[in-house]
Amino acid sequence: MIEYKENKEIIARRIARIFKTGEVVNLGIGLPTLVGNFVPGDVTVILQSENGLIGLGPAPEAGKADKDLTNAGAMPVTILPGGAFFDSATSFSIIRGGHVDYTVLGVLEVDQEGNLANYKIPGKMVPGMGGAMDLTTGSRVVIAATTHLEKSGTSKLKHRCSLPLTAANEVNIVVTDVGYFEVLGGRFHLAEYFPPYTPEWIVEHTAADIVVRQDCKAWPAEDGCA
Amino acid sequence: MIEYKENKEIIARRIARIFKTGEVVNLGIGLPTLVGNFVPGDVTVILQSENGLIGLGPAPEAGKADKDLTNAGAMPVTILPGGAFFDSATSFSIIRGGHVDYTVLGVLEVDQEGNLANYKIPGKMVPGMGGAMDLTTGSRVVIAATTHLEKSGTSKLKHRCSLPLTAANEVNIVVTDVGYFEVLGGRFHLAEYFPPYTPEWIVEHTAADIVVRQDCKAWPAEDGCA
Amino acid sequence: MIQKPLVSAAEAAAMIKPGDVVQVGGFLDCGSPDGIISEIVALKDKAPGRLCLVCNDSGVYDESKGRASSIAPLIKAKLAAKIIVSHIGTNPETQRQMNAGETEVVLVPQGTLAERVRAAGAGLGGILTPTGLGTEVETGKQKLTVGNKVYLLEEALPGDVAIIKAKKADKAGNLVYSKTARNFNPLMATACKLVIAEVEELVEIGQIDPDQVHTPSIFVDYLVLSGGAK
Amino acid sequence: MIQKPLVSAAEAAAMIKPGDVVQVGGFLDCGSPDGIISEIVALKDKAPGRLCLVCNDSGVYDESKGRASSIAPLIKAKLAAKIIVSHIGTNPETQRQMNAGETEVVLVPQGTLAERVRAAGAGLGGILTPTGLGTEVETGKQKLTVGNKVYLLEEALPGDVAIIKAKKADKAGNLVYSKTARNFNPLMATACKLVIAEVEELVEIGQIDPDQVHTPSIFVDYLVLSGGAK
Repeated sequence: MIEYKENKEIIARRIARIFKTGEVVNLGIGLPTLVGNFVPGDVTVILQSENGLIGLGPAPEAGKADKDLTNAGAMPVTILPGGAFFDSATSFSIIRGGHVDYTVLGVLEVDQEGNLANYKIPGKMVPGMGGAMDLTTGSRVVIAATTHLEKSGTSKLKHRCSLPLTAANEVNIVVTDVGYFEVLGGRFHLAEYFPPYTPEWIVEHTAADIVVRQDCKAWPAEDGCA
Repeated sequence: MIEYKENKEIIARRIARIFKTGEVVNLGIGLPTLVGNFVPGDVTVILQSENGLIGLGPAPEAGKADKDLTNAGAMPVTILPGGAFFDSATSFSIIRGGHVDYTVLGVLEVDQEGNLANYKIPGKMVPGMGGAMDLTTGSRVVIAATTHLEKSGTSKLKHRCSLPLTAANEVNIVVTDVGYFEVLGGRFHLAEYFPPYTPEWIVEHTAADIVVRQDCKAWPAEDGCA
Repeated sequence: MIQKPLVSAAEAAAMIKPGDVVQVGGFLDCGSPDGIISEIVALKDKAPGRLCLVCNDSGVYDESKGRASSIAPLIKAKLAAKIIVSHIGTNPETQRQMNAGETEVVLVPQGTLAERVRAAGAGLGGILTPTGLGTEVETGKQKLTVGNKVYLLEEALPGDVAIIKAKKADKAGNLVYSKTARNFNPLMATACKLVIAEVEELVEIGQIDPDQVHTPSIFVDYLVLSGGAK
Repeated sequence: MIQKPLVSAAEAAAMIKPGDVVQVGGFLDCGSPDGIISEIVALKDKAPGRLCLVCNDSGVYDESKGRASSIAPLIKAKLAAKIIVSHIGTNPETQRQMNAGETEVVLVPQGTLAERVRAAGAGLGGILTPTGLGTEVETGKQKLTVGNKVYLLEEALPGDVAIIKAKKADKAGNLVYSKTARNFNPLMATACKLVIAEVEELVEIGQIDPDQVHTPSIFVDYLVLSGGAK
């Protein structure tokens, strides 16, 4: 029997393999931010941060933080040579105008229609949507990054979101700690499973309709290739 | 008998007296450009040029023209210390957003409803509106600068424009070479007459309804004060 | 160019009137006019009544660490009757006031907020954006189709007063921002009747390259030097 | 940052396809990509078919002085099937072609043209502007009321190719413009699928202050050096 154990790192590792050199990526706050740590050394992605910069670099060395240079989560960051700063209207022109290839977001719920909820639990918690609605509308590919199950054991992948939506029919890819899904035609299509989880386990533990693709395979591959 | 003789300089001189220090002014191509030469030395106006600068300075010295620094009429200009350059969207944000106090435009026709035509004579000549429609819409005060009569003797001030409009009900002040008019309630109100012309002559030679204001006076004043 | 008046943060704070819509620059901890904000809070007793605040977010507020950035001190002091922001997740006091019915909170997608402020500054009535379609954001808004795509009509959002933060100003009021402290500041500078810029450094007219001005001087009415010196 | 390909003006010209909507930066004589424009004209025989040109104006054309700036050489060479501009008063050849029915001319108020191009780049469907109300410009357009004011709905104007001019680029494609040669160039850089920037000076990555970039590199696909050197 397979026991579920939350594993954020594998989510970040797998997402980091999606990008190709030259592509523009926006990483949301929290789990998505981890993705930046796992982009392969031979791939150069361009990170955009909606608070007003492109060419996001690593965190500054201790004591070198600049009060005027943060990411959208208020963490001190750096800018790479060739980066640029801009105001919020330009930042969202970049986003809404289709100049961002990928946006990676955390979710409260994501469903098989590509709907995503992550900004509001009515009466309980209302962080607000920040830039997430523009990012999901404007980015070429929307990637939801989430642990597969709640601590309670409930599936985060749903037939239909019950919370207020951040994005309607915008999610293209969902990566959890058990597999890699594409959202197509109102179904989650399982493209990769992450052992020890199996396609059967995933279908059983997901509260949504899943198509297991014919070419569905294990990741990382059994020969160790990632 | 008074004989009409075109006098562009008095138009420019009178308009130049309207502005107060700190006000932002856009001067159109042609006759309006002359206004810049007659602003009194103790008044500092800020000139905006819709092709992308504020703080327009005088023409450069001979041989000092910069190919990258022109006004909206493609003439070489300079920029004053404290001026700024910007793109065309920002330039018209300044204009449409209400940050220009006065726009001065030449006209083909101007009428007592405050309509102005200056971009098109159908079938004959179509220069285009350029920035004039935004300038008349956005500026706090729209000043039409025009000789009073055509070479043919026809009044440029009309009951109703017959040409396609550049601006509908936007003109506030008309200065010709015979007098200074305010446009109010569907009438031209003559505030000043420029001798040798008299209010009577002006009423007789204008194809529009004119109210001669009770306080209408000669300009320059007879004691020579301008 | 004309010089702009240099006033103290307290004098700037006193210019805000009861009920004003006040747009405040900044993004979480970064790029807010903290000196002016402190003085508005200090006015508390003769405070400008309750305001409508427009800001990217409601700041970072962490009582245990004594941390309160951006408009968080104004919210803590209960000076906001209404706030229009994209995010309140880092300020639990905003959420408390909202749930208690003490403060009205309007959540606007960040890019829509930026465009609505910009539209006000640009003399536009509004913009058509796809953002928010199919979500609660579309409630009560007009939908329009352009070229087979559906958009929401989002209206311009003007303000009475903008309090913004820049790195540097010349005495005419031309502004230059620093890094990500730019954010909403240049947009708000265009959208309000009265614009007060708090700056860290004041230089002579002519010392900023006109190609590198971020906010041209005509948008700015008053200057305040950060740190209290007038 | 990734380097952007440096191509010759002729190679850039050859990227334009028949029927493309081509947005061309510049304002009269100032700030157009003249090197690329020359090469499009030089392609004449195997020319890219007739284009739809979007530009502030149709350039300055004075046959007696051999003067032809901005898109005037393209119009002279009859490469424009349609032009969308705010002004044609300095190019009598445009007017002749228009009157002869050879070329379609759409006149758009300059500020509306700027906003329509910007809206395309910003992913907006359009904007509401008061400009043109009560004039022929409003013909066939939707009117909308916001806060008791009437506005025209003006739709976004995207393009296939932008050919723009900047003073300086770094090898990543970050652009800096010079003085009034900026005009429509940064707007068009955002609004087209393919963006080619002709620049006078090319510097290494890292040599442009990120606070002073006018057009961030991600908008730019190809660089051309003015004067022909590749």
